[in-house]
Amino acid sequence: MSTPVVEVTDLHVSFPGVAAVRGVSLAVHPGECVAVVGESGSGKSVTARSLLGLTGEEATVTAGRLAVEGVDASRFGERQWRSIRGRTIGYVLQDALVSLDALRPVGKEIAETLKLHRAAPRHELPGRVIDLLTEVGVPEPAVRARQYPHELSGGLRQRALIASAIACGPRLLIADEPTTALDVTVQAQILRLLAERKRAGQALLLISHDLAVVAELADRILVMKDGVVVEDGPARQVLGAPEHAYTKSLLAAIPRPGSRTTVPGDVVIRAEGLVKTFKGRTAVDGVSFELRAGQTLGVVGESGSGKTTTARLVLGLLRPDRGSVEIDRRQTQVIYQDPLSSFDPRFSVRRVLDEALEVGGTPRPERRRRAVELLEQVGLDESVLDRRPLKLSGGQRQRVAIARALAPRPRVIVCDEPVSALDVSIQAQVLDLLTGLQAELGLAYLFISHHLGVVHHVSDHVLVLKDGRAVESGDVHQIFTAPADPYTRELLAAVPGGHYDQTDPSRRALPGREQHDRLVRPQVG
Amino acid sequence: MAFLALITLAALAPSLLTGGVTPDAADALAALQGPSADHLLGTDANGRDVFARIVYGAAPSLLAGLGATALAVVVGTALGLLAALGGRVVDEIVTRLIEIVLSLPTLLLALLVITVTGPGTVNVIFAIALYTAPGYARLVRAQTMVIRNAGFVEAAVSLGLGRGRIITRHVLPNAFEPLAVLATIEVGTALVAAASLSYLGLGPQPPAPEWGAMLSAGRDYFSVAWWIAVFPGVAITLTVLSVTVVGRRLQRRIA
Amino acid sequence: MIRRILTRLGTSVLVLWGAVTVSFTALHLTPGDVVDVLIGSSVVTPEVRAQIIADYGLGEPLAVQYATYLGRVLRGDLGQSYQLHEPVASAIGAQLGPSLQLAGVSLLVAVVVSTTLAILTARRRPWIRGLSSGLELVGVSIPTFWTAILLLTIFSFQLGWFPAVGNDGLAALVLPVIAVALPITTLLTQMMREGLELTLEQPFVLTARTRGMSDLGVRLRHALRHVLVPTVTLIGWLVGLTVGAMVAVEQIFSRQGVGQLTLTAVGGKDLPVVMGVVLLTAVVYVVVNIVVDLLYLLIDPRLRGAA
Amino acid sequence: MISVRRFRAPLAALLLLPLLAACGGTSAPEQAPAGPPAQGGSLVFGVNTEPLNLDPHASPQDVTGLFTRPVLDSLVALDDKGDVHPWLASSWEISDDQLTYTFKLRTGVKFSDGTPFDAAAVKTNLDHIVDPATKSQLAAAAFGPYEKSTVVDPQTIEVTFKEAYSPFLAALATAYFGIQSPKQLALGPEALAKKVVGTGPFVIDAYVPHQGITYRRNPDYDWAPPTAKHAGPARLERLEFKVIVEDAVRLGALTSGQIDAIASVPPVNVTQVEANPKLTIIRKQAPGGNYNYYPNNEKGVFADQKVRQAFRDGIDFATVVEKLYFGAFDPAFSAISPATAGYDKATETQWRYDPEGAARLLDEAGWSSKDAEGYRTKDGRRLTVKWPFLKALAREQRGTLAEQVQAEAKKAGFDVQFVDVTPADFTPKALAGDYDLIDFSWQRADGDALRNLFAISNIPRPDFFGQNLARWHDPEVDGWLTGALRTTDLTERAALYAKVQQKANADASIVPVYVFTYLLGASKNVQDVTFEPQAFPTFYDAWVSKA
Repeated sequence: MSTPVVEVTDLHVSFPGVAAVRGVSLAVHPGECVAVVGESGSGKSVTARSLLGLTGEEATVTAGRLAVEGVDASRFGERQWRSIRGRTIGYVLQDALVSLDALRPVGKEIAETLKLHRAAPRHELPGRVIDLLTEVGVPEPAVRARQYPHELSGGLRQRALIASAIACGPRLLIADEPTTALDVTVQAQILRLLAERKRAGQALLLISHDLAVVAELADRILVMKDGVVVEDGPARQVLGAPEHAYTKSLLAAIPRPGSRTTVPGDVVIRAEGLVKTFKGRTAVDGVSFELRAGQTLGVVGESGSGKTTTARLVLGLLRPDRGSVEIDRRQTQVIYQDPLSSFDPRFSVRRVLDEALEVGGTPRPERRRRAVELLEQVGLDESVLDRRPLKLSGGQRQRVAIARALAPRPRVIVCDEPVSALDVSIQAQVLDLLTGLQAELGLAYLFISHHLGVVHHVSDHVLVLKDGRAVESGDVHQIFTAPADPYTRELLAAVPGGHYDQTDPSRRALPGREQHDRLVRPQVG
Repeated sequence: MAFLALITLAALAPSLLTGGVTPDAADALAALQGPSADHLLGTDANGRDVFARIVYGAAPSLLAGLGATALAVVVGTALGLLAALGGRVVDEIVTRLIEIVLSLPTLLLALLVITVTGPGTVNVIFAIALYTAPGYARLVRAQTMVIRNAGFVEAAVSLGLGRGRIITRHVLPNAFEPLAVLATIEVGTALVAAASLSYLGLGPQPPAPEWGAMLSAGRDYFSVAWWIAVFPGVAITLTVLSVTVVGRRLQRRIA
Repeated sequence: MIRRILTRLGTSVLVLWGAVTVSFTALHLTPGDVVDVLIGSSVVTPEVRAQIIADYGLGEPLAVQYATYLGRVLRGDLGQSYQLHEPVASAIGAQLGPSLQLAGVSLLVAVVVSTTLAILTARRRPWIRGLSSGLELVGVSIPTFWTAILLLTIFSFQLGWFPAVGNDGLAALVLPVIAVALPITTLLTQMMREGLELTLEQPFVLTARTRGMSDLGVRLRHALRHVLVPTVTLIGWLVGLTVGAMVAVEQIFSRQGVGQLTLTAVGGKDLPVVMGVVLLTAVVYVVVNIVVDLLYLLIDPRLRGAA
Repeated sequence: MISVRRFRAPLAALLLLPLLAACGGTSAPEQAPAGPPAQGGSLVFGVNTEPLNLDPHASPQDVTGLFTRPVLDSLVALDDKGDVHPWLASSWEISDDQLTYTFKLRTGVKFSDGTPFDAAAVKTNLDHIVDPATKSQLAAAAFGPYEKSTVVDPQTIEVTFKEAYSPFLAALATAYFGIQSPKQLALGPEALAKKVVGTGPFVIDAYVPHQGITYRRNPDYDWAPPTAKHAGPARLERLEFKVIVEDAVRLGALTSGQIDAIASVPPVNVTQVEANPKLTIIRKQAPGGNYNYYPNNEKGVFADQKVRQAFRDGIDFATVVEKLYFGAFDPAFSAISPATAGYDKATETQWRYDPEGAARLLDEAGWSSKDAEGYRTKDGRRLTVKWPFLKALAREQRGTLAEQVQAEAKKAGFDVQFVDVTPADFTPKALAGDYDLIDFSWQRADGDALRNLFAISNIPRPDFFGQNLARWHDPEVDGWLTGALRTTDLTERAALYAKVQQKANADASIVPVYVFTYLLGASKNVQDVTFEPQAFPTFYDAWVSKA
């Protein structure tokens, strides 16, 4: 067997007060793709950074063996590490908008790697940059090289970031959440690009929170939780026959089409021919839909498709240029993607709920009792009452947001990307909570998301938006199994971890939820 | 912190600290004596006890810093809110007004104010407030505009809260927090500014034991009686230092 | 873009006009007849008194004086000093050079020193940061006139390294520059360090490190530029503060300069000179702000789109 | 004089009108012999203030005299004793009716710009002073009832007055009547404000506002007055005045050897300078009005003579002055200083510190009860003295002195309150008589200074700023003062001035405080710095020994 590009055994990384990584071992061979999967705080990124000696001054790193191309790196000084970084190991971070220096043209960023390692004479740099951009599939490379990150689309930016990482032809490319901030179709493109690199013999270390993303690419998968590798094995085995309960729960948490049986009530929202233009750009262009009590209408689309503008029009936060919305706004509440920013930072949970109850007309003496009741409804303990949202976990915050939305006893809740910011397991819990509440209280949801799986899981009807227009709408199963519009087909094809097969939903690369029991229950507190 | 407590005590009940020595007991026979058991920090050219004067000077000195800052905060907040919430025209007028005041150098502005109103503590407060207020106004305006678009304000709107309640319950308190931090830090700056005005002969009138005036008067005696100027200087520096440290802590707690 | 520039110029003119009007009004609200202040306690013959009133148009109603003044300013004539026996423009012109030199060198020194300090201390061990921020606080809390006297006592009178007074040569510039630059440096250092610390947490910094760049390299090549926008804003604001500090420094070091001129003019109610200085500083303010705006565009390409 | 340190405004004018008189100032510089005078070299003199206008014909500032004296000669010279000597005028005659002065001019004199000095030049100068366009704020007023001057021949000029005006020759000796080149005068006020050209021993090299002035020697100079210690060109090659406003800095520049001499050593530092083996203090008592407090005789609490006297006698001014100024300044006993012609030594025993007497006087005046704070009251009103004090302009630690006096006055039962004033709003208050007490000093080398201080016509009124700020309205005193103007007999004048001084003390119309003494700090290498009678230093004889 060939020498691994990197090899580490029994890696421990600790920061003052926290043991971030405990006893991780991994090796990446040329042409191999190893994926490390885990939720936030699992230690996967720290593991990746320790392979570059970039854990920071405060970290204490120990390892049984730490070797780069067979050379012991455990005693490397800063100077030796620098010669490894970018030349032997390239590193790609998520979200190129912030991972590329916003104040420099992308061409300079790419050339920087070459310059630092003196990999090319100065006069050859512009040519090499263009070659690299071409290699990662950037059209018009000469033009793009002179542009700034904010002038490029998300996909091109991510390609440029990859180009800067592979500029010196590193033996190993570490990709840390390379597609997380991207739209699903772009994500598919980037994954294809990485697959090409792998076919070209590049060793890949893929870091992700999303099993689905790594499913196609990885030869070997490590699942991490709380700094420990809980499962390690060939991809097929980890995905097909997971041994550890946590791996199973991760797989189970991947949203699957639900088998919904809801009874449509009267119409609670009727939008007709909505048009909204911002400074000459049409954000929403003739969107019409209807939502009935007790049902969920999913609105899907990529960024810039007009999802959020539609929601704001429905809520009356914006006035439509044309068209109309019939809705009883007193009976409508909202849940946002980022619950934290939707809370006044000075307010405790009690005051947040108190205010909502006040709006709903609950008399002062009853509010405390109602607040505790609401918290119970969303699976929280009354001990959170006096805490500030800042001190709560992401899942708890979204539960508080749901409790707040429930306080005035609404009939409709507009959910704007309510689970996008959450880890997969938490995401599943919140979705379950929402569907449970719907059944219990007969709520109607206008559910906005870019995530097709999530929408498929919770919706009765779907509205697919592209560039402000509704390209397709109708029954959820109808659309997900037999999409009529090419764009809808493209979207579905781009979903990682397997294709939505138009004919046979059972032929998926990943096991569906039917095969696994739900292991995760809503947590309390 | 302990120093702040001491200063507060000095400002509120100076006689407790000096044991009955008064700040204006001039005694030409005891002039310019160095620090000793009788006069802890020495005496000035009039034979007055420097320690007593520093202690009694705490109130007027702090008054200048606090008063100017308070006035500036009030005026600045009012203007900032007016600009942010009063509509385009009002915003434009207030913004220009702020720019006009900012376009005059601080000291010239103070000179103008004091030429118009005459020297004295109250006028110094007024002068310093005038040139610090635009800073607060800008901050409040910017802050209010940010908060107006913050998620929690939108959440409050969708919740169905009225405009007035949103402003008083959400916008104002949140806009005020960074302002409070800036203000604490600026108290020190105002103190230093008051001292500088005293140096130019525009500060409080004798025999008021104001630190800036003492520092300024003491420089004439620096080579023969360093204590007259050094101790008020130390008092100013320590006060500014402790006020700023408190401000910084406040800032960290909020951030 | 052109529209933007025009609006900008329009509001600038508005600011200038406002500054002139505000100070004109303020100065005329001052108690005391201008002619009395001009004559002061001198004993003058009635003919001389009449001559002074006629020469400076002091007999006219205030509105007429204001209109006359505005009219002259529009023609580029700042008028004649009451006291200095020369046109305001030449009086200010003669003092402008040394002041600009002091202000310019001080700002430059402040920027260089604070940049260096910020780069060296940002995200370093707590005691380094503590020491630096402690010194900065002391720097902020010492009045400039006091710094100036201390500097003189130590470096000129005791050690004899630098001359105490005057405008001649580089040596005479050292102490005044330190006195003026000290408060600016401390403010700038604090702000730049905070900015750098925020920037150094950004992902692109990590990215640059993964390419093999050194820590110092990242600070210099990447992070520094990101701190420039707030720094430039602060410098624009500091210009006003610098002018203030310079009044005391020019006096103590007996330097030529606009600060001295202003002090004399305000005290002697030499209105044309005061108005001239007001106009000058307002112009400086406007110009600095326009330069700051342009610098924003130069520094941050993201802002160019908004233009 | 309401003097100026920082705001060098006209308000700060120092009036000096020396007149020929018997006894002159006091101490001449006491210096150790330092061998024969050296030729060449340079001297740097640090001054505390600077002129706004270099033209002495127009400017009211004493410092203008200091700055132009090296360049300008006068027609006559006044010596330390008050005698008048020839200078640019070789002789003169006064007509019997005292209305016409005929001057014979010296020959062979040239202005430094090459213009010859003649009677026409003198006429141009005298007419320039009284021309309203000059806006003279001092010299014209000091010219009195000047009528005209007539060129008799190139070396003879005749000056005519409308009425007798005996202070003329002394005024003519001052730098304010310095003779300037007609060519330079023709350039107009703006040019004159920056450069004056005369016949003096030095020529202005460069004048930089806020910085100072440099002079170079005039090699052709050969017409020094007999009052000088030598003849021919000045000994110094180069002379420089550096403006250093800040006291501590000026002193530091001297002690660290960066400059050779400084004006106005702060009294507190006098001992320190004297203790320095390399330095010395050169003293010169200033003539004219002492630094006095002027109670408002016209209205308010001080309209009552008993209250004025109680204020004067109830405060130990002599001790306070002695302590605060470390003996650098003498306590004053008369309105004018001992260095003034016509000073009456008898005033020194005329009054003394007498707290019991003061208390008795206040009882008699009806201020017999005391309030809780110990202040005297009358009909429930407190004995309050309002004192507009120009802190911004106070020099010589007068602020400190005032604070001390405030504290002492409290012991005597007076509530002295300082009124915040700026230079700008001081004037209207002074003109309107809106004060109880005002302080100033007034330098002038002659007993005629008393006329400035006490003549009824010099009581300030809305359109006239006179020096009679005590607002002492006494026709008898006015009579004595006018009498003194009409006679040139020194003994007779001295007798009249003595009457004025004694009556002022008896009436307690003013409160003498201290005698201003010029304190010049210098390196011991600096030799032969002399003083003009009005107590500012001259450098024609000066030289620097190489120690």
